[in-house]
Amino acid sequence: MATLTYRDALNQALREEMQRDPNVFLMGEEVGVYQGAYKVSRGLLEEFGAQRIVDTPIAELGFAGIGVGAAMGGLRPVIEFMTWNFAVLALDQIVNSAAKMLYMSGGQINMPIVFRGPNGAALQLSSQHSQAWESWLAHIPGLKVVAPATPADAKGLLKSAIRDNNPVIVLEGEMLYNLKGEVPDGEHIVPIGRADLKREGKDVTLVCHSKTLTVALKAAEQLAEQNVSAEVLDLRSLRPLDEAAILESVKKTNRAVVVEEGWPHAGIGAQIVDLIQRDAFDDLDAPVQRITQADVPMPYNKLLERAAKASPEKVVAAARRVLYLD
Amino acid sequence: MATLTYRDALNQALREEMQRDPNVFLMGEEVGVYQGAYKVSRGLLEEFGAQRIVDTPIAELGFAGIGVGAAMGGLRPVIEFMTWNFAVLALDQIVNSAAKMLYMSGGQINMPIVFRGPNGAALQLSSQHSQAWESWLAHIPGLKVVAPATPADAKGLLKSAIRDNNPVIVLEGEMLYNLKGEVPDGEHIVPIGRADLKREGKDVTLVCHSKTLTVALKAAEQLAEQNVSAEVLDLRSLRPLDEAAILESVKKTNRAVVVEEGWPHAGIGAQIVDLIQRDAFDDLDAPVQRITQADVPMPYNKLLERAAKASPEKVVAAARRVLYLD
Amino acid sequence: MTATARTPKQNAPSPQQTDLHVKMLRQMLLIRRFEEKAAEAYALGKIGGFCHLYIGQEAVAVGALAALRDDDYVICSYREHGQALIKGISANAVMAELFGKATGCSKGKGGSMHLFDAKRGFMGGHGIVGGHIPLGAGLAFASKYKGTEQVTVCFFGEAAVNIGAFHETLNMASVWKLPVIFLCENNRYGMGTAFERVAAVTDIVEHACSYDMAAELVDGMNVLTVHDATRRAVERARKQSHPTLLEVRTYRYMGHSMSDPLHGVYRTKDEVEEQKARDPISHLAGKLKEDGVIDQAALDALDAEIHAEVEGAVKFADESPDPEPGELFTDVLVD
Amino acid sequence: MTATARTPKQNAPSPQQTDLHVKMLRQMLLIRRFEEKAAEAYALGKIGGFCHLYIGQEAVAVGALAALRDDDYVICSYREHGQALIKGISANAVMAELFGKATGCSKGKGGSMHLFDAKRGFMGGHGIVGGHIPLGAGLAFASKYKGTEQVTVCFFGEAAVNIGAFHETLNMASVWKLPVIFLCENNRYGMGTAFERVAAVTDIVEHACSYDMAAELVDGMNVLTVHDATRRAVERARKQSHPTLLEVRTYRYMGHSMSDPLHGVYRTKDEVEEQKARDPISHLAGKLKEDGVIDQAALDALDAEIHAEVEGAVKFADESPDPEPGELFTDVLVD
Ligand SMILES: Cc1ncc(C[n+]2csc(CCOP(=O)(O)OP(=O)(O)O)c2C)c(N)n1
Ligand SMILES: Cc1ncc(C[n+]2csc(CCOP(=O)(O)OP(=O)(O)O)c2C)c(N)n1
Ligand SMILES: [Mg+2]
Ligand SMILES: [Mg+2]
Repeated sequence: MATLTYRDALNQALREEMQRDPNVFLMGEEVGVYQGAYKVSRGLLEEFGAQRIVDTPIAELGFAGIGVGAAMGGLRPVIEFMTWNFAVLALDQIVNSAAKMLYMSGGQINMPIVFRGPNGAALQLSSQHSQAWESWLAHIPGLKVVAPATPADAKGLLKSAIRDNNPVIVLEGEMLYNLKGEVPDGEHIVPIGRADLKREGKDVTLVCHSKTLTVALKAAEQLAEQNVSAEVLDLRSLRPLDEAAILESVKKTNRAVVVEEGWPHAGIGAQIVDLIQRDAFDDLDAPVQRITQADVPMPYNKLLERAAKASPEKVVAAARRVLYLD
Repeated sequence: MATLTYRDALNQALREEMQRDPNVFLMGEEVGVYQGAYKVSRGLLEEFGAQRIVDTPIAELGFAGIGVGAAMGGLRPVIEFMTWNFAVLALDQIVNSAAKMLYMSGGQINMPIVFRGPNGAALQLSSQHSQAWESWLAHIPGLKVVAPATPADAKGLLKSAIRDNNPVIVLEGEMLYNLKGEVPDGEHIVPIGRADLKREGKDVTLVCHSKTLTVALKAAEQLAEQNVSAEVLDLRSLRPLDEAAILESVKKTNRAVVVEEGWPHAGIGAQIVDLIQRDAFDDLDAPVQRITQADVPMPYNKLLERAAKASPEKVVAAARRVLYLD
Repeated sequence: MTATARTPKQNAPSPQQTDLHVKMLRQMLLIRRFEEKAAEAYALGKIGGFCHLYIGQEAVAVGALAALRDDDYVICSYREHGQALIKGISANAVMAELFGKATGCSKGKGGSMHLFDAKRGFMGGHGIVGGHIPLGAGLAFASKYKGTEQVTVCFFGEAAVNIGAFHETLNMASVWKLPVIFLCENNRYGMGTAFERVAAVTDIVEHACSYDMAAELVDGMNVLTVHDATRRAVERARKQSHPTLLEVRTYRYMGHSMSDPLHGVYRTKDEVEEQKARDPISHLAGKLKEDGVIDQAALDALDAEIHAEVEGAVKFADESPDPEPGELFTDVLVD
Repeated sequence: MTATARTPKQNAPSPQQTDLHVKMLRQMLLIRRFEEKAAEAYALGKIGGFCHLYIGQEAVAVGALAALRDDDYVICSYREHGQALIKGISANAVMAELFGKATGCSKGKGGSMHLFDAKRGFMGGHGIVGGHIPLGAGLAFASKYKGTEQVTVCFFGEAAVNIGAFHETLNMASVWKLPVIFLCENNRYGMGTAFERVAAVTDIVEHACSYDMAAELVDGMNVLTVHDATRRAVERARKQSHPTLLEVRTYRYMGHSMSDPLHGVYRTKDEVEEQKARDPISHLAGKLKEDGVIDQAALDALDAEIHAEVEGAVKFADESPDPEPGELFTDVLVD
């Protein structure tokens, strides 16, 4: 077990899977010569050569589609979007080609492809560069969607994604790349579709994923100081959702706050609320609350940006509300 | 008051608004010479000429962006997507340009643009041509999203959309174009953001929009035969949502079923459930149920397709469930 | 770079060539008769949704596919019945797919626009204009990566040239030297829009210059010309791993899809009739008769045989079962 | 169609021309000094996010904008500080925007990548590569529709030529004869990628052929050349409503954005130094000195004046207030 950054954990997963399977290749903008816009692919061009580490032009729709075609031809492409903000140009290929190929071919064509890259707001990148796409992507049948929050989960989920025979969306946190944590060496696999209890508690469940794990953990600490015992459930996968884990926790705590990075309206958090109220209705002692990004395009100004984002303070306030403490 | 099809009601709205304001123009594939793929623009080329009824190449991203630019230049574009399935290629322009321009310019640049066209499944068009995009579009701050279910609402909402100084998404129902109904002549405006009670009831609220209004109304009839009085609330606008109308109805009936055309996971229906459980928690006598499209790409086969869609039978079953009748 | 129409050399055909010509005649007839039956079945409500017929364009699929190896890839737009039949999917399996039956080549889930037979290298019909162009380049990327010397032919209509995916893909295919043939079937119309109304330059081969790509302008009403040009492009792809852009000039006799009018307001009936005078099937049949390869009786017999085949396909499709209800939920993900 | 580099005729400059040249020198210096200050402020953490400097490319914005009327439109990518300053936004308002202040030209909500001044026809900085190219055509569409004879200049980098939006837009601009100038600043790199590594054809003017569009290849290190070429294009747009593609060869001295290395692994330090020897400001200053229009003292005075202006801008930005907290929720929709 080594201490690695989230970035290096992803790098390790890529390297190990490329060593294991010659059909795995990485394609995207700046992944080769430049070593990756966020250096996730550092060293890979040198190790695997230009056939397997493919620098592309700025043509998200085109290279996403070339990836899908390569998967149809038997390869296992890993397509890096410099950020998911730019992947909006490639959604046709993700939704209409990757997600539907198996179904519309009557089960003939597998789609072992990974689309990955940083998702969500970093710092002061303003409205066009600060979007969290999980709610859109998780909406689509035929995809799997994961959003690791820790270096270990980043490695384990990316390895699972690459080995999966279905299209898997890997949402990385741009703000998480420098996060350090223990990462098991070698064969460390985190199964897709399994949530992880990152902190146990009994009074309220904080449901989170990706960057909001840190927010939830900080909130849980603050709540502990206020004698509230918060359980922190890291979803890790957004499609499929680990419904059992969510329900189990809520049935124990009887209260929940869902924290997500994206916008509120028809966000993934709403789906979690829908699940809880439907399948744990009689266990709920208070309406589920949500903390999301403010329902506005992301502003540039630092203070406004901070105010727009989910924060421990907002989560604490929501937790106190579901506990009727205020 | 005349009886018009939904198609002709839209046509009338377009014609009247183009007569009223010379800055309104219509752009899209086949809108001119061909008179519209679904004939919504029939006769408009003859009346307004090729400068104002603009046939485009197949270039959704490009002409959506040209529309946005034209709005920046002071015009009021109406951009027709032959269907919303193809608009997935234009989402960058809708989300990054149209929805954010006002915000990122610090309030300088208004965006009086309408994006419209048929949304959702018709009959046996298979997976790439049968998508309902309301959940994605309603997710985006900076947009308004409407989805009329009747000819009168189609006319009134399209007129409102064209006069609005914000980008408005008009989701038309491909299966609704031939639907007939009474439509007020001339100045008939339906305000954006206002739901409409299409049937009063007291036992359960059926929340619906666009094509699912018909489904909900049929379900309400069947329920009436079973001595259940269902209220049918047609949302009409999905962003902003008429939260007050939803809550008012649920506070009366204490039970709700949300019916939507799209996929379940992070669908717009989940947002409605979130609202209801949060703001009408103590009024709810049963968890809210949802009826959506099956969580699969749309199959071609007629029977499978039928099974995938929301139906009155499914709504009736859900209503009975929230009433604990089964 | 070459961008000129070429005609094959007029030598006396060898016996192998003659066999090939007869085979191509049979294939074009099969498509024609199949599509006619499909139109009938559509009118009877046995086929639903969109159904885009290939009548008039038969020489393109037939000529091009005759230049391929069995393991080469073909990928198409939604107007792909012809290519599917020639790539080796049985008329039964194609018709059954149009009928939405479990015995269809996509198990009834895809329909007319999404015919697939991965084992035969038929990588689908696709419904978003231009959306399958990168997929074609991706198939070629995979072949090159694995060193299989397979060639991919990607068919699309001229209207797809106006969409971004075409340009992004041609650039990458050229930079990476992918063994792919971009075969543009220029039938002059995208739905009801004449190409010259929406394209600044109407010679599609011109676009090859911007991507430093080999290109050829081809008469698509002559199956032999199509075959020759495709053979040159296949050689370029297989031997040198170089992409080619083929612009094949053809014509669609029917409406854009079954729900559209035959000529409508965007073209005249006369224009359609004029084009029919250049019919690729009559043209080849005439040549073969002239050359004494077949006579009218043989032609009639061939036609009768094909008629029987497509009638059989309709019967097969008709009698085949719908997919099981549970099929709604399968094939969303594999395990 | 023309696709050749032209040099302006070498006549003795008129007094008006001389005034213009001095003005252009001043403008280039303003950009240079402004960007240097911005780099300092970035290092101090006063500017956040991405910040793409224009140093080295000043001749392009200055030469091009000198050919415009005040009511013409300019629209840019995220590398737009230079154009914003020359289109008439004060250094104060631009710097304040970089600082995220309420007094910024986008009220602190846009930042470096989204400078706007609609009243002055500066229609933004945009962050998605290629995304603003259709917007530029749309502005021109509006001007033509209303008959205002405004011209739109749309600036973008060479890497944007590989993306679909560029092609879709050029085609429509040509078909509809829109009064727009597509001005490609070819600085040879998109982030860390040399253009020739990702483009099959590296002469961007070549693309004009596919769209039957006028085009010109321009030396972007010479402000006079840029000005001349743009004047020709503006005339074509204003008088004939014809679009033009200008490929302006230039060079960026700094890293792609403030967070990127100065040259990195993708180009050598030597290459950067070589290019600096062609500096557009030194070039024009040298010429004006040679022609006796200005002397070193005047130049020093000018520079000092500009220094004071940008120092003032930093002070203004520093002392300006942040937006009110409530601003988070305004400007999402208008009433
Ligand atoms: C992106 C997209 N836009 C619009 C459509 C609707 N549409 C289907 S086919 C077609 C015309 C295509 O013409 P062309 O590419 O010339 O092919 P042809 O039908 O002539 O074979 C259109 C507009 C679509 N399927 N995809
Ligand atoms: C669609 C899209 N993909 C990727 C990016 C990330 N990105 C920002 S600038 C840039 C390079 C652009 O280079 P070029 O167009 O030559 O302009 P320059 O920066 O040289 O001015 C990239 C890849 C983006 N903003 N948009
Ligand atoms: Mg065509
Ligand atoms: Mg560049």
